[in-house]
Amino acid sequence: MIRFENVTACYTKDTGIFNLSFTILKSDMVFLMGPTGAGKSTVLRAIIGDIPINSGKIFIDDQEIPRSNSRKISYFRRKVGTIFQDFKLIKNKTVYENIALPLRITGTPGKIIREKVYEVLKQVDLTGKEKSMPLQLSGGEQQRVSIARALVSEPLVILADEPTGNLDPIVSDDIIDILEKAAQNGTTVLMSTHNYPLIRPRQKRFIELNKGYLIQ
Amino acid sequence: MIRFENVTACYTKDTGIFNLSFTILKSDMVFLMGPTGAGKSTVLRAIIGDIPINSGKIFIDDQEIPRSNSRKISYFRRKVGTIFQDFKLIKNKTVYENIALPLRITGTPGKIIREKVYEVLKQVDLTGKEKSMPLQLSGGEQQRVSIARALVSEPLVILADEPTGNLDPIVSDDIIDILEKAAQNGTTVLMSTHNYPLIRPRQKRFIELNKGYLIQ
Amino acid sequence: MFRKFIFLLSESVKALSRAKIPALISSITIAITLFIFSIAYYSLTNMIGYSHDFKRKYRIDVFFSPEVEMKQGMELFNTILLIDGIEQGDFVDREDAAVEFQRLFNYDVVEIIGENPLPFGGKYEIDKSYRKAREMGKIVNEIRLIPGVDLALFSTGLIMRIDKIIGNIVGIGFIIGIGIFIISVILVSNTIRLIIHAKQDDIHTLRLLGATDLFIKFPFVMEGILQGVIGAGLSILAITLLKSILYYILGEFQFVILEPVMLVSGNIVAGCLLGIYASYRSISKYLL
Amino acid sequence: MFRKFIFLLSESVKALSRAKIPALISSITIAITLFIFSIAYYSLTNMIGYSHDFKRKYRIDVFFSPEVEMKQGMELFNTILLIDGIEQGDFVDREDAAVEFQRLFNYDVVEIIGENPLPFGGKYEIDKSYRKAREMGKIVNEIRLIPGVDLALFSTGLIMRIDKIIGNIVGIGFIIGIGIFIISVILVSNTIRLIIHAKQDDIHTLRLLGATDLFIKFPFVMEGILQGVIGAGLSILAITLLKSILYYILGEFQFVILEPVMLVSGNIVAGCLLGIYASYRSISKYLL
Ligand SMILES: Nc1ncnc2c1ncn2[C@@H]1O[C@H](COP(=O)(O)OP(=O)(O)OP(=O)(O)O)[C@@H](O)[C@H]1O
Ligand SMILES: Nc1ncnc2c1ncn2[C@@H]1O[C@H](COP(=O)(O)OP(=O)(O)OP(=O)(O)O)[C@@H](O)[C@H]1O
Ligand SMILES: [Mg+2]
Ligand SMILES: [Mg+2]
Repeated sequence: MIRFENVTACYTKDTGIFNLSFTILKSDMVFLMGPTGAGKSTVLRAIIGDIPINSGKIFIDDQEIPRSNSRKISYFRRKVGTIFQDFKLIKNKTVYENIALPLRITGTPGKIIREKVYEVLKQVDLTGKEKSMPLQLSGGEQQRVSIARALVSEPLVILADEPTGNLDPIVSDDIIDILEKAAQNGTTVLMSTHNYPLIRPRQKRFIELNKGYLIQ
Repeated sequence: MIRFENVTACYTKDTGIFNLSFTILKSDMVFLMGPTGAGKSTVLRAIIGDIPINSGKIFIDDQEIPRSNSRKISYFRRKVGTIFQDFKLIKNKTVYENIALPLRITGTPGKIIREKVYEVLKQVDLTGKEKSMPLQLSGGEQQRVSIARALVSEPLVILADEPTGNLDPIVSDDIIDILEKAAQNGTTVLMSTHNYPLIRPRQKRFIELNKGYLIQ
Repeated sequence: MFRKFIFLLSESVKALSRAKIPALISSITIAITLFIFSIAYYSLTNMIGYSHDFKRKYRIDVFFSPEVEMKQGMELFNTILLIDGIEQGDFVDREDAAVEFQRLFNYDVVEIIGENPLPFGGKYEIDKSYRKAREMGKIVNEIRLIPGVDLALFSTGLIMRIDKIIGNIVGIGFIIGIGIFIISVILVSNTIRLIIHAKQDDIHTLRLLGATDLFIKFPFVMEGILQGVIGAGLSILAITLLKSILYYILGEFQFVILEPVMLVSGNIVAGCLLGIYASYRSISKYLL
Repeated sequence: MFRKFIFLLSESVKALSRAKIPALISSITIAITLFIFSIAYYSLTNMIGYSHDFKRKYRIDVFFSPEVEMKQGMELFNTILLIDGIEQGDFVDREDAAVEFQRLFNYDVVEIIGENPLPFGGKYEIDKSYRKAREMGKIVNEIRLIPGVDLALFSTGLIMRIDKIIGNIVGIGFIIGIGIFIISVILVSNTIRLIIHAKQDDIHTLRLLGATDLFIKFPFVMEGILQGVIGAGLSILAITLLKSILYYILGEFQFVILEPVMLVSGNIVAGCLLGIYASYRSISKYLL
C-alpha cells in the first residue's frame, strides 16, 4: 500500500510535485500518466527518499517513510524494487552481479542468489547475457537488466519508471505481464508511463499528473 | 546519402550486423525497425565509426567513411548529427553548453552559437531550461537536449537512435515532424525505432532488421 | 553476516583487478610513501652510524705531572677509571704519548723539540650517556682536582660542534618525519577520494538499492589494504634496486645493511595501516 | 581559431571551479611537490653554509727550522705565499704559536714543557679550488722542499673526513633531487590521469561529436597550468608558515634568508612547468 497525503516536493517554485494525495492498495497495479516533465519520476523518487519532501506525508503499508536516519532508510529501501528511468546499472559489474545486488545487500546465500537471478533472467529473456557488462548490451537489454534487478528480491512495492521506453511493443507487453503477475501475488506496483496505447487494453486504474498537479 | 555495401560488424560470432546492403538517398527519411537487440544501434554506431567494421564498406555522399586517421574521422563526424539512445550528455555542462558543443568544436563565433542554440531550444520546446544541468532534467527533457544538439549544426546526415523512447506521443510526433522537415531541407535522416504505431501514419520507407540481418 | 563479508571481500579483489588504473595509482602512491619512509629510516640509521664514528672523539686526555713516575702513574690512572662517566681507559707512557702525538698532528714531537717532553698520562672513553659537552666538562674538572694530575682536556670546540650538528639532524629529522607522514596520508586519501569521486554515481545507486554505510565503505577499506600490500611490494622492489645502484655508485662507503625481514615486514605492515587509515579518512570525509 | 582558443580557455577555468575536488587534489599534489622542492633547496643552501664553516679548517700550518730568525722567517713566509693554491697567510711568531697552540689543544705548551719550544712559522689559507685532500698534499710537499722549512702539515684525517661528508651530501642530494622530480611527475600525472579516467565517457562523447585531439587535450593542459599556479600559491603559504615555525623552535641557529621574490617566482614557474608536463604526459599516455 502506498499513500500520499498532501505531498509537496519541489526543485524550484514551479517545478516538482504539489499537494498530491492518493492511495494505492496492496496487490494493486496503478499507472502514473502524464506528459514529459509532468513530475512522474519525482513522485517515485519521493517514495524512495531520493529527494526530500517539503511538506505532507508518504506512507508505505501504514508506516511513514523514514527521512533522516540513514540506516532506517536503507532497510526501508530494501522492501522496494525500483526500475529507474535511466537504468542506474553499475558499469563495471556483470549483468549477473547487477541483478544480484539487492540480494547481496541483504546477505542472501550465494546458492539462493544464483537460483533467483537465473529465474528473473529467464523472465526478462536475457538468459545467456549474464556475463556481459552493461555497456555491451543494447538499450532494451539494459532496461531489462534494470527490470530484473527490481524483481529479484521479490519486494513489497515495485516502482517502475517508464520501464518500456527502450523496448519494442511485444517485449513491452511481456514486461507489463510480469509486473501484473507480481501485483497478483501481493506486490503493490506503481508504473509511470506516457505510452497510453500500451496500457489502454489493461483496464487498470491510472493517476494522471500535469505540471506537478494531480488531474482528477 | 548513406550506402552500406555488404557490411559486417560483429561483437561476437552471432551478435552484431551481418552482410548489410542498402542505400538511403539524400533528402530521404528512413526508419530502421527491429525488435530489441536487432542491431539498430550497431548500424548507427558503424556509420560514425564508433565500432570497427569487419568487412564491407559504408559510403556517405559517395565517400567511404574514414577509418584509421583520427583527424579525418573527426572532420567526418562533424557532418553527422547523432541522437544517441543513451543521450550522452556532458553531466557538468549546462543544457546551453551541451547543445552548443558541435558548434564550439567547429569554432563558430559566439553570437551565431547563441542564435542557433536558442532556435533549436525553441524547436524542442526547452526554452527556459538552458541554464539547467542535465541531471536536473526529466528523462524526456534530457532526450530533447540530445535531439537539439544533433540539430544545431545543421548536419548533412542525422542519425537518430530511438529518439522518442522517453517522450509522450504528442511530443514524439513533434520531434518526428522536425526530423521530417530537416529531410525536406536536404538532410539524410536515418531513425531507429520500434514504435511502429508512431511511424505508421508517416508512409515512409523503412529498413527492417532482425538478429543483425536485413529482412527483405 | 559472514556471507556478506565473503562477498564484499571478493568484490574488493575484483574491483582492484577491474578498475586497474585507479587501483594502480593508489598503490603507486603508497609505494612512493613507503619508499620515502624506508629511505629516511635507513638514512637515519646510516647517519647514526656516522655519528658513532664521530663519537669516538669523545675522549678525555689526561696528562700527569712531569714528576709522576710509572708506578704512581698507574695508581692515578686507576683512580680516574673509577669516576662516574668513564667507560674505559688506556694508560699512556711517554713513548705511547709521542706516537699518539705524531698520529694526531702528523709530526714528531721528539724531532721538533729534541727530547720527549711528554709526561705519563691516560686516554679515557666516556660512557654514552655522558657524551655531552657539559657532562664531559664536569668529569674533566673532577679529574683536574686529583693530586698528581697536571692537565685533563678534551677538544671542546669539536665536541660542541658535533653536539650541535646531531641536535640539528635529530630536530630536522623529526620535522621531516612528521611532514612525510602528513603528506603521505593526504596523498593516499586524496587518491582514494578521487576514486570515490569517480564512483559516486554507483554509490548513489547502491544507496537507492538499500545498501548500508558499511556495505558501501567496506570495499574501499579493503581496496586500501590491498593497495597497501601492493604498494609495499613495489616499494620493497624499488629499495632493493636503489640499494644496488648506491652500492654501484658509492661503493667505497660503508652502508648499514638492510635487514630483509625488517624491510619486508615493516613495509607491508606500514602499507596496510596507511591504506586503511587513508581510505577510512577519505571515506568518512566524502561519503557522509 | 582564436575564438576556439578563448572558448577552450574559459572552459578550463569553469572545469576547475566546477569539478572542485579533483582540481583541488591535483593542486595539493603540486603544492606538496613544490614544498618538498623548496625545502630541499633551502636545506641544501643551509648545508652549504654549514660546510663553509668547516672549510675554514682548510689551512696549512708551516713551522720553520728552529734556527730561522725573524727576518729570514718573513722572507720564507713570503716565498710560500707565492705558491699556487695559497690564498692568503698569516705570519706566526713564537708567542702567536703558543697562543694558537693553547686555543687548539686547550693547554699551554709553555706550562707543560717549561719553555716555548715553538719556532716561527705561518698559517696559510687554501684557495677554494685547491680544497681537496690530494691538492693540499701536493702544496704541502712543495712547501716542505723549501730550505728553512722544517715542517708543513695539515690535519689530513679531518679534511679527508669532511671531503667524504660533503661528497656524500652532494651525492645523496643529487639522488634525492632526481627522486623527488620523478616522484612529483608520477604523482601529478597520476592525479590528472585519474581525472581523465573519471571523464572518459565525456571524452568519448566529444570524440563522437567530431572534436579533434587538440580540442580534447587543451582543457587538461590548461587545467594543469592553473593547478600549477594554485599549487604554487599553496606551497608558498606553507613554506612561509614553516619558516616561522622553524624560527620559533630553532631560533638559536642561523638560517639562510628566504628571498621572497625568488621563492614566489621560482615556485610559480616550477608549478606551471610541472602542471604542463604532468598533464601532457598523462594525456598522451591515456588519451591516445
Ligand atoms: N534535480 C532537479 N533539479 C531541478 N529540477 C528538476 C530536477 N529533476 C527534475 N526537475 C524538473 O522537474 C520537472 C518534473 O520532472 P520529472 O523528472 O518528475 O518529470 P517526468 O514526469 O518524469 O518526465 P519524463 O516523462 O520526461 O521523465 C521537470 O520540469 C524537470 O525539469
Ligand atoms: N559493445 C558490445 N559488446 C558486445 N555485444 C554488444 C555490444 N553492443 C551491443 N551488443 C550486442 O549486439 C546486439 C545488437 O545490439 P544493438 O545495440 O545494435 O541493438 P538494438 O537494435 O539497438 O536494440 P535496442 O532496441 O534494444 O536498443 C545485442 O544483442 C547486444 O547485446
Ligand atoms: Mg521521468
Ligand atoms: Mg539500440
